[in-house]
Amino acid sequence: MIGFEDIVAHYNHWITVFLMVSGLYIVVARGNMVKKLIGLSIFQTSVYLLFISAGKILGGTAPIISEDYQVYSNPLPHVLILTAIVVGVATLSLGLALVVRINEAYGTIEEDEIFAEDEQ
Amino acid sequence: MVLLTLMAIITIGIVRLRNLFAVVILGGIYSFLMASVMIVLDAVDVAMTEASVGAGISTVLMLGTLYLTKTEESDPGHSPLLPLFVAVVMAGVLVYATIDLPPFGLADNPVHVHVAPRYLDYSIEETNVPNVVTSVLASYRGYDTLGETAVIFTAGIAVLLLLKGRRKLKPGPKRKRIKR
Amino acid sequence: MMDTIFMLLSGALLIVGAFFYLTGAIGLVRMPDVFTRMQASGISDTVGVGFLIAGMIVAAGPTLIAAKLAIILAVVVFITPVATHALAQAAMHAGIEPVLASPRVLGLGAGLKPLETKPAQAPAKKRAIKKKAGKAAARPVKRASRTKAKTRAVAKGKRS
Amino acid sequence: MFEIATFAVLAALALAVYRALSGPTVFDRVLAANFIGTGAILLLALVGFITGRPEFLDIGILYALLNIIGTLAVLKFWRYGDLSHSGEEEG
Repeated sequence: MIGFEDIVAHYNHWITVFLMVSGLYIVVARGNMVKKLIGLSIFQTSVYLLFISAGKILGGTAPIISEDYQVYSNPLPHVLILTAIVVGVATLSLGLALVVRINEAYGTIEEDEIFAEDEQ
Repeated sequence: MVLLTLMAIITIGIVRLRNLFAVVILGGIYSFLMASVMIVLDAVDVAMTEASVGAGISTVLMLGTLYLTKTEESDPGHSPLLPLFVAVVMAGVLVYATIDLPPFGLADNPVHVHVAPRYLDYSIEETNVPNVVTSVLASYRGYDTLGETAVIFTAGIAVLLLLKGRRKLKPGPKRKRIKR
Repeated sequence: MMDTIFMLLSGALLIVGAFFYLTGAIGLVRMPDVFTRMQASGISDTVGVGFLIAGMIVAAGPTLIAAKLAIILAVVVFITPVATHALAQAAMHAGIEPVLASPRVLGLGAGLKPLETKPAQAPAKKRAIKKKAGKAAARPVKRASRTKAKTRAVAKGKRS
Repeated sequence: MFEIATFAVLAALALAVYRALSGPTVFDRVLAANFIGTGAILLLALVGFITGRPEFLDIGILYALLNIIGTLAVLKFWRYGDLSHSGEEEG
């Protein structure tokens, strides 16, 4: 049986799963390209959450060295996620530029209409 | 926990809304909440970056794109049942996988025993930077950061190339929207 | 002795600030339209934030932290009115009718939730003279005028 | 005391999220976003005091500035349909 401790121990993970699946759902089910990109960024954000919650130590503090504190959270996931965030915004801007170009070529940003136009 | 629940609610809103403009605003709110969660989880640097990137740059880029395209999403022509099914199955698999993960926040989790203590112990001595995140990012893993910068540079060039042809196609006084 | 006084003072300030902040948030949910909601969030952004940050300053004592908190307070106090003003201007520009300006507000028309607080009378009357009476319920008006504003904006964008 | 204030701010954030989700117009959502930005600043400061390390308030200043930038960008977009409009026509 799932007790309260189990819920606390895995709540972050479950929210991560929920966010990830929502992002996946948006990317798969929605035809609008801007919406797809937003779904993609939600997916990315869930990965950030997973890493950061792995790095947290209860009772610890932020990894800035000082004499007053002994326990620090793990700095390594923070570094990796910083890189991931910056790469994420690069991807996002590139995708948005592509959306702008697609809108010029086809006059729409809906997937179905683009397919219909291709078949003609 | 409350913040995380709020984030989940916001996500449901993002899934359901059709007006892309409102979705972009909700994305900004989502980024602020995410940054608060990261503050609570002790990742202050990440929170700062997430707030400025998510709530600042992303919002502005999305708005620029919406200006150049349109702000309403049309009704999807096909049924959402299959993607929903895929998503639910995926969620089941992932939740099953989380049971085996170590519990949240214990000091003897496998993540914390291997590399991080080395950085924490020797950072002051070797780099003289009190902020360990900075020292790892810029010193221990400097090549990583160099590669990251290369990625941003490439993306910026690609965006400029994509949008430059556009200006020739349609000559007009409009400036390019994506500012890097 | 002094520490106890400071602790009590900061606790009192914090609780007062929290109360006002929550009040503003409740107003944000309960108020009937954008303009009144702006006014409700104004309570949070001035009194609520002010008291909360004052409580934290008292708790922090005369340190660098207090200076940073004061800077945050100044930034919030100067910036929120600008944002709210821009918001109100944009909302008026988009053609949203203030609920208080519509004649339905006294009869509590079909599309409106009952008001929690008493509506301010003077601006309502002034606007009601300006706008013709007999507007339809809030929603369709908003929709139509918003699309109008959008086409206007697009035309303007083409022109400029 | 800090805990009580934190709970109040969290409850206020929840209410603002409700408004952002159900807000009938875009402006309600923008207002809620602004409110949540302010709430994030307060939460940052309060959490700093609770964990006994209130040194990260610089980030709060950053949040405040981002808040205004985001709000004004959205509103300018909505009003002029363009982010690079100088706003000369009608103030």
